[in-house]
Amino acid sequence: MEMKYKTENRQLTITLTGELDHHAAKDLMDSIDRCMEQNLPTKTLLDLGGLTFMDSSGIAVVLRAKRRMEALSGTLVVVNIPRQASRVLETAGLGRYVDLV
Amino acid sequence: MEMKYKTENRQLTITLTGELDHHAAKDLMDSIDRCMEQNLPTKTLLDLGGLTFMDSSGIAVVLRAKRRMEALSGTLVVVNIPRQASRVLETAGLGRYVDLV
Amino acid sequence: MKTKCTNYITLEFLSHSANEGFARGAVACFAAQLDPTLEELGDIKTAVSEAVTNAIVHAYPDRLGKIVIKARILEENVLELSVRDWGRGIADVEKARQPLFSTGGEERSGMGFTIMESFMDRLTVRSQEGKGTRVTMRRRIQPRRAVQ
Amino acid sequence: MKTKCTNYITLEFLSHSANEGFARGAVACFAAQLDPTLEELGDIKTAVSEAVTNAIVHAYPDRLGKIVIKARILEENVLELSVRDWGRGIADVEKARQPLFSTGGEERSGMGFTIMESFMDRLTVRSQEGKGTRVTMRRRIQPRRAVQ
Ligand SMILES: Nc1ncnc2c1ncn2[C@@H]1O[C@H](COP(=O)(O)OP(=O)(O)O)[C@@H](O)[C@H]1O
Ligand SMILES: Nc1ncnc2c1ncn2[C@@H]1O[C@H](COP(=O)(O)OP(=O)(O)O)[C@@H](O)[C@H]1O
Repeated sequence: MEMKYKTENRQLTITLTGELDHHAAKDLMDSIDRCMEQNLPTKTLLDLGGLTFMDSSGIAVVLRAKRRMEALSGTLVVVNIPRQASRVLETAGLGRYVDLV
Repeated sequence: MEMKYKTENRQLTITLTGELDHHAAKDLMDSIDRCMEQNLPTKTLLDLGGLTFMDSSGIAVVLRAKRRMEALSGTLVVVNIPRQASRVLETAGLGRYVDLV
Repeated sequence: MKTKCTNYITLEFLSHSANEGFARGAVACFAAQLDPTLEELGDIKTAVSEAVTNAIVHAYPDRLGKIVIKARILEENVLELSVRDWGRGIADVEKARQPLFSTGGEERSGMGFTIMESFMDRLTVRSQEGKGTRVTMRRRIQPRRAVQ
Repeated sequence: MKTKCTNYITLEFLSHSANEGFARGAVACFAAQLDPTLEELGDIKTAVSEAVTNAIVHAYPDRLGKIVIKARILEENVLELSVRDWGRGIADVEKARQPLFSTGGEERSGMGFTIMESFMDRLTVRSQEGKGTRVTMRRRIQPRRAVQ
């Protein structure tokens, strides 16, 4: 699991690569929190294009990122969702709560 | 394990893809035998470029192909050897008996 | 129903979270014998990951414990998986299987069983408080014509 | 020498040749925790494949038998593997370990033990005729700095 980010005009883009499971999720949540606190974005793009695997631990990561952005009065959009991760997010009906592109 | 071949002017090119282990070797040896009998090549190129794994079972496959070509008074050249397969062939000192390119 | 088993494996490991990747990867290596599509393999890995994570997080919340996975290939291209622990157990299995139900913290979504259920053809959960849990899943792999 | 084990797994399976791919794949999924290079991982998969093939071909030449692999992570990034069978056993281990020695047919090269020895740091073979064989191998994975 690797996380990279870039920021431009208070838009934060977070890119994830590797396998997102429970083992990876806790550190990842902390990293995303810190990254948002430092950059205070008004919009965050969470780019899942590099994920080779994601289980329901990813749902918790997305929901937490969404809540953090709401606390900053900003928005979260999840982009480039690979097929396997998208099946997990769809089964959870996450599209009702979060912008999945 | 998948095997493909093409033939041009009695030069036979055999291309292997996948994992070459003991489980795959027996069928593969039979397929190579049949292919040589049908095409009676004077030269065979054994292309290992598509192998994602090979163990010592591959040594037996190469040596057998070499003997079959000798029986046809032809030659065998092994080409496009991936790094892992090449470590196996080198450890066996196969370069002394077979043309490895 | 009696079903003939043509091949099986057993995996045993400790409830280190680092072993989640091992468990789903090892099962995928075994399931490869059934020549699954990438999507079928992804479904199986996801279901294994959910069941193993539950054993790590919920069965053994404050200690390391043993987890055993058995995978069998049954007739008609069916893969059967069981994931077993000797941990805390589940008081009310029916309630635990509801979507969104979770006793975990903010890190859990409560969607584990729901995902296992919808990614596999069949899910059975047997559990006894204080004794442990066994989750059994089946998935039929669509037979494909060999390409060659 | 006592060595602390930080994590372990056990794999049990039948001597179907189709399980060769499972065995090396599963061990590779476990070894991934040590963050090996592709080359180190290739060496480990090759050694496992040789030991497992020997159990399938030589230990149980005319029946299916049980094979058990134990993998442990020891201190200082060392992976220890043991591959065990309850098959025919080896009468003269020293002779069997010589390069090119083989009791197999044209399909075997007699290079199995030589490859295990040169791809791993250490190889031990314990065997008893009629009782079975245990091959134990160690390989230290070069520690790497995390990239991130
Ligand atoms: N192996 C287990 N041992 C003990 N309790 C479990 C086990 N698996 C599941 N549970 C219980 O069932 C609940 C629902 O599980 P699940 O649907 O996977 O969601 P989550 O893991 O996200 O909480 C868990 O919160 C836990 O209380
Ligand atoms: N697990 C085993 N059980 C019984 N005999 C074995 C076992 N492993 C190796 N042997 C014996 O040792 C010989 C040498 O093994 P190896 O170097 O791997 O070469 P190969 O497998 O190609 O014959 C084998 O031919 C066999 O006689």
